[in-house]
Amino acid sequence: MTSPISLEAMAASVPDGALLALPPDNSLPSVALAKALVRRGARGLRLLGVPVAGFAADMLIGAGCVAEIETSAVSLGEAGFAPRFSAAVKAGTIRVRDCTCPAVHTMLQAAEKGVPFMPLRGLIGSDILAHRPDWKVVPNPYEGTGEDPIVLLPALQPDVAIFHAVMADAEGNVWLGRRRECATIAHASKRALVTVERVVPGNFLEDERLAAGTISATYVTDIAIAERGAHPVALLDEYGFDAAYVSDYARMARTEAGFAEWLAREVTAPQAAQRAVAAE
Amino acid sequence: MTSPISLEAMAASVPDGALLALPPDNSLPSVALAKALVRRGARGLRLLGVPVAGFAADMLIGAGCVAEIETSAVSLGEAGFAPRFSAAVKAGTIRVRDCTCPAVHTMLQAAEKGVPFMPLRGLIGSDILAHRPDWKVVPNPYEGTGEDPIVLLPALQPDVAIFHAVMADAEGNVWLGRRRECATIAHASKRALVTVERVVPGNFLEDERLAAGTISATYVTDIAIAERGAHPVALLDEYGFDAAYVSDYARMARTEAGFAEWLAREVTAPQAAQRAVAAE
Amino acid sequence: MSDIRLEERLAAVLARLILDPEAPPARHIAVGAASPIPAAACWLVHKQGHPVRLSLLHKRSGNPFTEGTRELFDLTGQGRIDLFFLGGGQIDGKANLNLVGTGEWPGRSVRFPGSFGSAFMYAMAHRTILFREEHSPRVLVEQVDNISAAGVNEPGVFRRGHAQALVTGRCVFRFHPDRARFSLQSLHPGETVESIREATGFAFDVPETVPQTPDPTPAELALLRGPVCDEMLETYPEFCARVFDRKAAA
Amino acid sequence: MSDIRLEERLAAVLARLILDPEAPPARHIAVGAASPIPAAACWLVHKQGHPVRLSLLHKRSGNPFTEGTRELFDLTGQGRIDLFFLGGGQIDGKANLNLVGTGEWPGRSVRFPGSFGSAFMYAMAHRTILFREEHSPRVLVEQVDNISAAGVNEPGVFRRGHAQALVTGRCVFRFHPDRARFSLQSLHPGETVESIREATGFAFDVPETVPQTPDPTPAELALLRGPVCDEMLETYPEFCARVFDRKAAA
Repeated sequence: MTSPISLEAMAASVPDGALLALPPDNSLPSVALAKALVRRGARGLRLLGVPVAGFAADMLIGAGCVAEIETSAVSLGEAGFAPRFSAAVKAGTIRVRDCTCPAVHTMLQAAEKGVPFMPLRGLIGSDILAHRPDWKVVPNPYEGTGEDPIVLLPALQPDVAIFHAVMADAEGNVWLGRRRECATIAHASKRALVTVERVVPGNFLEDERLAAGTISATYVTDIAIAERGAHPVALLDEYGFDAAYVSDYARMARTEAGFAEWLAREVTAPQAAQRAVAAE
Repeated sequence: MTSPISLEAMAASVPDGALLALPPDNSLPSVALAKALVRRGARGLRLLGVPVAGFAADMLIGAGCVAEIETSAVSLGEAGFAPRFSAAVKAGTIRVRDCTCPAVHTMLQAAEKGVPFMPLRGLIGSDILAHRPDWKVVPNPYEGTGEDPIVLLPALQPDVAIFHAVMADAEGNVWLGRRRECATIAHASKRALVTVERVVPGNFLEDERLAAGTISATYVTDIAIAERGAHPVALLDEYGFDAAYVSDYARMARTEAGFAEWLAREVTAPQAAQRAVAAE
Repeated sequence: MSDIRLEERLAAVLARLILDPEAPPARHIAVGAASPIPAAACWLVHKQGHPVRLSLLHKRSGNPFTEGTRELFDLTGQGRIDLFFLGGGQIDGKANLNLVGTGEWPGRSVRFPGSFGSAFMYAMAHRTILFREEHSPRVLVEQVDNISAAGVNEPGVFRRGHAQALVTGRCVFRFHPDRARFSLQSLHPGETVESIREATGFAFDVPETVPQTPDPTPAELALLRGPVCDEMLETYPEFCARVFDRKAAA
Repeated sequence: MSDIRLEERLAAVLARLILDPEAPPARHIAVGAASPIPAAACWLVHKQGHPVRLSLLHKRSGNPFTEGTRELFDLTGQGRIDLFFLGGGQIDGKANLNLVGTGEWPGRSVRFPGSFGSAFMYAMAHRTILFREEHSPRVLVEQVDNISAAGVNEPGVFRRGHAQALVTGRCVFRFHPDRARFSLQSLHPGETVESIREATGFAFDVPETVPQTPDPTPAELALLRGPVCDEMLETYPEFCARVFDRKAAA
């Protein structure tokens, strides 16, 4: 049904200024597409970390692609703070809309259901709430008048969902197993761009063993093949986390110059994409 | 972790008057446990069809186990109207809380998230809404004052989720593939009683191919082995729908006497459980 | 072509309504389990080469949903379902549907199975084609006893779509949500405006000339009896046997 | 036993707090990815034979969640998470946590990674143990610059639990939500009430006698160094190498 397109064509289809939803580093981010966005010189992107952001987001921020990020955290995990994100916050060159993990999920679930808002417990007393004029505290309508304040969150519909899956089938369905936040992201977003390790024949939805971990082609706008497309992040049982690669990034990206050098070597140099694939 | 218990012990653990959530006839109902509930003489049960009810519900109603049903429909599918349900409505011996499919899902999702309510579009203008004092119409707080009426539905937490899965593992996880309404039911309910075709060694959550279709033991209170436990309903690719069995039921259950005869033969007679298993 | 079966005619009529250029495009259609004629219409559109995604509910193999039945309603809430089919134990002149039952709530005279998702789908799908083969004053009533799903809403109520048409075994009505009334669009063979009036419990508008519902073309019939039937054999074996004289391989 | 490492002592302290009979029972504990000492405490409780379910976030194989990361928060919303661990770049005397950053919002002086789920988990888990190894006036402050998650709420705000205790590299504080204050519960070896006062930016209550934090027992140490380490090797290889001198098989 859907024929795969090239990674560079996929990056070209993401307009400047788009709101991109990205899964976290433990849940199948498409680092390959993030690198392609850097290469195409994307500008003014708004990132949504679902619910947190990691390696790909820090790289996009460092490369000047990002105007705003909405997330519950930006972190390189064991490799520490996200250096280009921290520098951008300090310099005031990025708008940060701080969120909290279940609020990201809730806003996407509201979009997934097509309702304008959903409530969430907790949050009251937090400055995160105080800095979100789009979050409203209302009395719970199921309690007596004016009692039991509860937070309402608006539906959030990203322009583009971006993630990496293990495989696509001949119908354009993609399989990624238990990482179902990617399904919610795809359902909630206007478009979903999915990179995969490989395309296989058949239809995952005809296979009871694979169907539950499949995202239907209904939600998938385009597929591109990107072998090791999550690298340096782990991909299920396919390949592990490349801690050395991320540590090297964290070290070099501490300075603007070091980041520029890293970017030239790993992303923008002519053979960078291929080298990154062979890097582990 | 969880050792399987007997089907009769499982039925005994369901108290009279409990609110039971049941999946529909296309989504792994535990007909075996419903029959065991008839045998134990359960009374005053409140059924929730998620989102519709079928063969098992009609049988429980006919056997006098049910005081109330909340559902979007009760139907035997191709075999027509549900005869004991229709008779009970006409006789006024059952309370019906009519619902609409997405409202059932929404009320369970609210319980799943631990929020007191969730909104849902549509419904306005329907007499279903008019007969649900627990559903509230409020102005959308994200529009101007008093504009855009929208329905709020309260969270609904069943006492017991009951369904049939393909298999359980050594940790008490159960696998049922894409029928994820059963996961929502289990998450939202206080207890989950699951019948399975078989128990297998290992841990489904360690297997990327099975994990997505697994319901974690966290939510599973007890497991009982019931071979062909969905019969006459189909079970994924394990066995098909027994249309002849349901047609026979539909025909006999048209009358009180015919239903009593059917019940004696198929459920309450000493060897009925075994015969039902071999019936197809 | 006296050998055209009514089911074939109705499927062809529905297919043309699906493709109506004045209606919003039908890129994704959902069809309920007990709806073989609408399903045949959708497959006919598909086999004619139109790019349409079909989500056939209750299809055992290849069920398109991985979130359980919730997913259909979520898709519709998102605006991704362009067209849905609904029927009704009663349908009235304002396109209100009664799937609950007749008499006192909740259907103390004749209880129908229930409303299913109608109260949501009717408002949230981009359009709905109403289909009920039985065309009698019992079904098509002045006012339904109980409203499962409302044909129109007050101004200010969010609603994405309405009934496009009502197709019965006797005729096609077009629905006009602006005035909440049906008008007669075409008559199946053997019917007249008068015979329709007699069989219909609600008032409706009649244009100056009412054409006859066209026969299915030979190409449509060939598709219905061949590739459409092939697709439907698994899900609707009895329908295929009755209408197309075809049986599934054992 | 001079060969007790601080990490081992802290794990044993946390394990005893988990099992505190005055606290609600800990049947299901969730532990974040960057928390090897709390994870060791949970495994210690488990290996002591207490029936506790551990959901270790970011564990690569055997990840317990099939709904993505949403499931942890849903579980907690349902009231199924009995105990959670939180830290903070700053923690103040009212148990407010700052995981966002210091200086002007959103952390223009020092930006921390972010609040993660703290603003929700802190209110919705049945109890929270605060853990921060660094005990200095920089971390334990009079008032946090930014509140990621509030230690207490106004009356009438739904909240399921609060901080039970704050464990640092120097001492254990008990938290009293009724008066929104910490009290000193025990001192790690080498610390005095005065040394704690100097290292702490917030005021706290001091009972008449403050006991020393007990050493881990030989049985606890044996479990930590053996079966607990075995369980942690995959997820926390560097921690196991450093604390237990153990490396994962290649």
